[in-house]
Amino acid sequence: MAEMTYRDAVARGIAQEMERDPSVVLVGEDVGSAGGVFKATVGVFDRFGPDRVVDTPISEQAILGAAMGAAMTGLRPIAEIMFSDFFAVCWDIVANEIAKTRYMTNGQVSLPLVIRSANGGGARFGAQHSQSVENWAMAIPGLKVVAPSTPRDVVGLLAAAVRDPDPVLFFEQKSLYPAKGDVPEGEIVDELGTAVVRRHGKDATVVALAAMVPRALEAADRLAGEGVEVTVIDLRSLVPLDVTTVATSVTETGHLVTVEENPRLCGWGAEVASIVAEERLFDLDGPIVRVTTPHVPLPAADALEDAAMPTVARIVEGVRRSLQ
Amino acid sequence: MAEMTYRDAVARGIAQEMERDPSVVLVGEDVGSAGGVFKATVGVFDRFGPDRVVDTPISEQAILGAAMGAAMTGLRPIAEIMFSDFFAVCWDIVANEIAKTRYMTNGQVSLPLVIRSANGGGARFGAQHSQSVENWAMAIPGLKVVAPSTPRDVVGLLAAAVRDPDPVLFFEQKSLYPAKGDVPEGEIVDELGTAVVRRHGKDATVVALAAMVPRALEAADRLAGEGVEVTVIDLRSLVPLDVTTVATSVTETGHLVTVEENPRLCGWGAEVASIVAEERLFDLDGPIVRVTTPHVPLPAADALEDAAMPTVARIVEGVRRSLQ
Amino acid sequence: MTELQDQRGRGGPASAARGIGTAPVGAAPIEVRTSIYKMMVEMRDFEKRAYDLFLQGLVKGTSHLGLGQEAVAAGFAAAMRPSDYTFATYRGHNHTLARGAPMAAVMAELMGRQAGLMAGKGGSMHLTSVAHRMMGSYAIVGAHLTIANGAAWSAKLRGTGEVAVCFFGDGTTNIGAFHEALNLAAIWKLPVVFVCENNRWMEYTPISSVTAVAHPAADRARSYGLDPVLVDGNDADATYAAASVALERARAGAGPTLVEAETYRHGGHSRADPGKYRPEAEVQAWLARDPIPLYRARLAESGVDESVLRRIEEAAQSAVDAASAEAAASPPPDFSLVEADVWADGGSSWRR
Amino acid sequence: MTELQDQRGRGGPASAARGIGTAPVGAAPIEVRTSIYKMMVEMRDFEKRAYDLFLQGLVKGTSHLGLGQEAVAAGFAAAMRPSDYTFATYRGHNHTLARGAPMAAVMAELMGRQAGLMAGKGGSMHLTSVAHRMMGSYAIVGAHLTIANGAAWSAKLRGTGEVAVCFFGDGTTNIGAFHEALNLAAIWKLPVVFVCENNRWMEYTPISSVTAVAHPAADRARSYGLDPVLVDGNDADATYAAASVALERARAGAGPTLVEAETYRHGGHSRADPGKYRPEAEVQAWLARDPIPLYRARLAESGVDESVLRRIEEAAQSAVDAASAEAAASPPPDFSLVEADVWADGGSSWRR
Ligand SMILES: Cc1ncc(C[n+]2csc(CCOP(=O)(O)OP(=O)(O)O)c2C)c(N)n1
Ligand SMILES: Cc1ncc(C[n+]2csc(CCOP(=O)(O)OP(=O)(O)O)c2C)c(N)n1
Ligand SMILES: [Mg+2]
Ligand SMILES: [Mg+2]
Repeated sequence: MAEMTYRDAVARGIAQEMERDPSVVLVGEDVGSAGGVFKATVGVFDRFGPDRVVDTPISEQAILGAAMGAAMTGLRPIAEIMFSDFFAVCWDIVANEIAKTRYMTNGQVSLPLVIRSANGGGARFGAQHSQSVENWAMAIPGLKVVAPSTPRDVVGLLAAAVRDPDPVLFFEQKSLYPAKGDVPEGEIVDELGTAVVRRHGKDATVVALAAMVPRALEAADRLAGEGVEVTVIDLRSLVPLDVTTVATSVTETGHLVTVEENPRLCGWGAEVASIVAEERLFDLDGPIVRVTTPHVPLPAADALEDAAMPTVARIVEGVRRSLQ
Repeated sequence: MAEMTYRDAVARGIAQEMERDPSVVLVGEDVGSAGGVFKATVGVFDRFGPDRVVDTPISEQAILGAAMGAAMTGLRPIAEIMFSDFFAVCWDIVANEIAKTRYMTNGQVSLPLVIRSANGGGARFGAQHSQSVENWAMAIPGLKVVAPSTPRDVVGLLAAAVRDPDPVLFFEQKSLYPAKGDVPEGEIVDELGTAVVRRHGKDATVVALAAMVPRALEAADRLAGEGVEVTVIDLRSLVPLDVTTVATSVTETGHLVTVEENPRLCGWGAEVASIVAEERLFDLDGPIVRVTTPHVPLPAADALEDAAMPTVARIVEGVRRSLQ
Repeated sequence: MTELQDQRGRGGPASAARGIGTAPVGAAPIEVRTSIYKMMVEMRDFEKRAYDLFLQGLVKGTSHLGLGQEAVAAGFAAAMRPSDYTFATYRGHNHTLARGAPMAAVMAELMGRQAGLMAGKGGSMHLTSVAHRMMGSYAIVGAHLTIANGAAWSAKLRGTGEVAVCFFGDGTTNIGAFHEALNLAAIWKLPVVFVCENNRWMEYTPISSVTAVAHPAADRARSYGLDPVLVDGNDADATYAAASVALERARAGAGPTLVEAETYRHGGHSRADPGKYRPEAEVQAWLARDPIPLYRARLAESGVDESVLRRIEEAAQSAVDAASAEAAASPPPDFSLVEADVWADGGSSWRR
Repeated sequence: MTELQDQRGRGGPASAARGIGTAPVGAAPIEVRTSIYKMMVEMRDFEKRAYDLFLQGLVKGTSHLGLGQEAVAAGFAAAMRPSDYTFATYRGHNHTLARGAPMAAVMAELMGRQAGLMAGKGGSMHLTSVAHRMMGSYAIVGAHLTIANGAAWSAKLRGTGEVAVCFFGDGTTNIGAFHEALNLAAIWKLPVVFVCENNRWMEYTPISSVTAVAHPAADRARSYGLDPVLVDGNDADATYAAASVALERARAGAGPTLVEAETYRHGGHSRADPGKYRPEAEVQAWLARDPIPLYRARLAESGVDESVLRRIEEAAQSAVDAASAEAAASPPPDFSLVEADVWADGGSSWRR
């Protein structure tokens, strides 16, 4: 068991899979000798060389098209889109091609590929480099969507994503890169579509993802001080979505609060809320509360960005509102 | 009062606004002398000429970039993206540039522009020409999102969109182009963000949009035969969203069913459901039911496409489920 | 004046690859040429039948016929190895047939039947037959150029000698993905051949009115460090020759080729479009250069017996008849397919 | 061999626009040239201060400095009319200052303060001052080339004689939007000038390793029917001259120009990046060609008195000191701004 950063866990996860399977390749802007702009692929190039770790021009459509064509024909690419905001320049390849090809071809084409991307706010980068866009991906049939919150999960879920026969969008939360956590020695392979209960409490269910998990846990601590015990569920993956874990918990607590970095409208919290409102309505003892970034582009200034993203105080307030 | 098709109403709405305001221009692929691939801009070129009605190459980013730059500097462009699926090739301009610029510049830049696009399924065009993507737009802060269901609303809401000082995505539902309806003579200007109750009933609230409105009305007819009276709300616009009309109705009926062409996950129905589950939970007497396209890309074959999209039967069944 | 025009004036490099009007030196062996003729006749008969069936309401949705452009698909297919990959657009019937996909399955796909190449799930615009290395027809302009690169990249890494051949239209040269794909192919020296079928029209807009250069593909080759290659797309011997050179170059590790094949679609853009926006004289001039009678005459000149040509033509007719009957006899696809094959496990569940 | 290199060899058209090493004929009047010097010195001092403040934790987030590239921004700004539009990238401090945006507001924006040019809502990567026709800094590569077209299109339709000038990096030439924007500008003959600041590096990857041609912009001009224009981006007289020609051409209705200005960033890509991936010899060679001392010497040679130059330098220092102090004195923006100005009504409500 070694402590390592979320950032280093990315490189470890990639290396674990490239070591195991020679068909795994890594491709993206500055992923090679530079080790990635977030230093999340440091050492991979030195270990696996320029045939398997490939720097590209600023051509996101070409990067993902290459990954797709390679996945169709025997490779298992891991492609990097540097900031998840840039999915907008290559969304056609993701949403119209990669997501739909197996279905349209009646199962003839398999696309075992992973697209990693740095997601979310907190770095004062402004509205075009700070979005949390995992909801964009969730809205597209044919994509699996993963967003780990701990270094250990980074390794295990990345391995699961690489081994998965379907395309997986793997969101690395920017604000978590420096976060540290224990990661066991040896190979780690996790399972997609499994949420984890990070804390158990009988009063309310708080569902969170990625950087919102530590915040929800902090809010849970604060609430415990007031005598309110909440369950905190780390979804870890949006597709597949572990509805069972969420619904079972809501049945126990009677209250649901979702915490998401997505701006309000059509964030993933809406989907979770709508499932519970359909399947567990009569178990609810209070309104379903969604804590989100307001429906605004993220501002750059530190004071404003901190105020825009879901804070511990707003999560606490959300739980209280659901309990009233 | 003349009967006209939804398709012809588009051309009429555009002409009404171009006549009124010389700064309105129309730009897109084949929108000029060809009158658009859906024949929705027929006659506009002849009337307003090649300076104001401009054909473009297949360069969606360049089209929307041009619209944006022109809107920044004194024009009010109406840009066409031929099929809404193609938003994926220019999503950067829409989601990262057009949507965010006013905010990022602290209000310095206004973007009075409209982007029209043919949306949705039913034409057996397959997965890349049939998507309903109004939920993609709703998820992006800074965009207004409109989707009319009748020829009259096409004219009135298009006029409102053109006159609006903010960017509006205007979704024309492909399957409605041949639909006919009465349109009054003279100028029509509607208001964004106002839903319309198309039918009133006390047993359940059905919220629909665009092509799902006539289907919901058909379902309401069928249900009336069983003695179930439903309210059918035509949302007409997703942003702004007329929460008041929806919430008021749910308080009256105690039941909510949303009907959307979007594939299941993170469709706009989820947002509406989550709002009601937060703000009117205690008014609900049954589960909130969402009728959607399943979370699959649309198949091309007529038999399969018809089965995939929300049918009258599935809407009826959805209302029954919510009433149980 | 564009550079390409320059070079022509000087008889520069581009001219060598041109073959307009005459069969280039070193034409293919006669068996290959008769097989090209067979392919072209089959494509022609198939497309005409598809059009009839569309008018009868049996072919659903939309379809984009390759009538008039057969010499591109046939010339390239004849030059390709079975292990090479094809990537095509929504105007992909010719290319799909050329790689050997069964005619009945293609017709059934257009009709939305269970027996369709993809059981009706893709439709006319997405014909795919991985078994024949027909890696898909792509309906959104531009994307598949980048995807073809991926297959080529994979072939290169796996060291298989496979080449990816990617067909697209003149209109496609103005979208961003074209630029990204060409640059990447060039810098990675990928074994890929890009074939622009320049039929002079986007949907209803002439390419010349929206393109800054006269030859939308060839005049841009230099931007990617490539030599311009312009070929008579209505001459199957010329396309075969250009294909052979480009495939050889790719296999030798010398990287991509961008070929512009000048051709014309005989009909409208899609469905029942009569194509009336096109000047009548232009249409007539190109009909007079119909690749099929042209090639028939050339084969006859080269000594192929009239009876052989007839047999090919009759066989094609019978094949199309049989395929149409077989397709029409197939039931609609089973409803269970709606929720099948989103994932590799065969299903579409998003929850657990 | 690329075409451009060809032309150089033959002393063709591209050479005329080059001005490497010497001031081109018809240099600007001396007042313009001293104003260029003033701009460059202000930019340099501003950027150095921004870097210091970043290291002190006062400049937040990220910033991409224009150190070393001043001659491009200054030469162009000096040639532009006040009514012309500027579009820049995240590396846009120089361009923003060059158009006259107040230094204190720019510095306050970098620091995330209320007094910022956009009250902290945009940050370093999005500097915008519509009052100065600085129409924005764009942080996602490529998009703003298409947006600049829009301003040019609007100017053309409105008949105002305004020109849009759009700056971007070498790396940007490989993204799809570049291609779409250039083609559209050419076919619509838009009054727009595209300026590629070729500093030889993307972030950490040399442009030469990912680009199919030697000159990422100039070698692609022909694809858009344009003449290649290559200019010494470290020589402000040369950039001024190239700007004047291009602006004149745009105003005359002759359409766009694509200029490639060869230059170098003295520092790393962003923030505290030391830029160590670059060969030391390359860095040294370019530092030796620092545009500012070069221009200073040239002005001195041209007879500008040392005292004048000194005054300019001292004034710049004082201006930066004052601006930094003013910015640092500004409070953080009011929280109410988070939900302000999504819409023209000043608010962000999505419901009613
Ligand atoms: C990104 C995108 N924009 C627009 C379209 C609509 N569209 C379909 S075919 C076509 C014309 C394509 O022209 P070309 O590339 O010359 O091919 P051709 O149809 O002539 O074979 C257009 C504009 C599309 N499919 N994708
Ligand atoms: C579409 C997109 N891809 C990637 C990036 C990340 N990125 C920011 S700057 C940069 C390098 C740009 O290089 P260049 O165009 O040469 O400009 P320079 O930074 O040298 O001024 C990259 C890759 C981005 N901002 N946008
Ligand atoms: Mg064409
Ligand atoms: Mg650069």
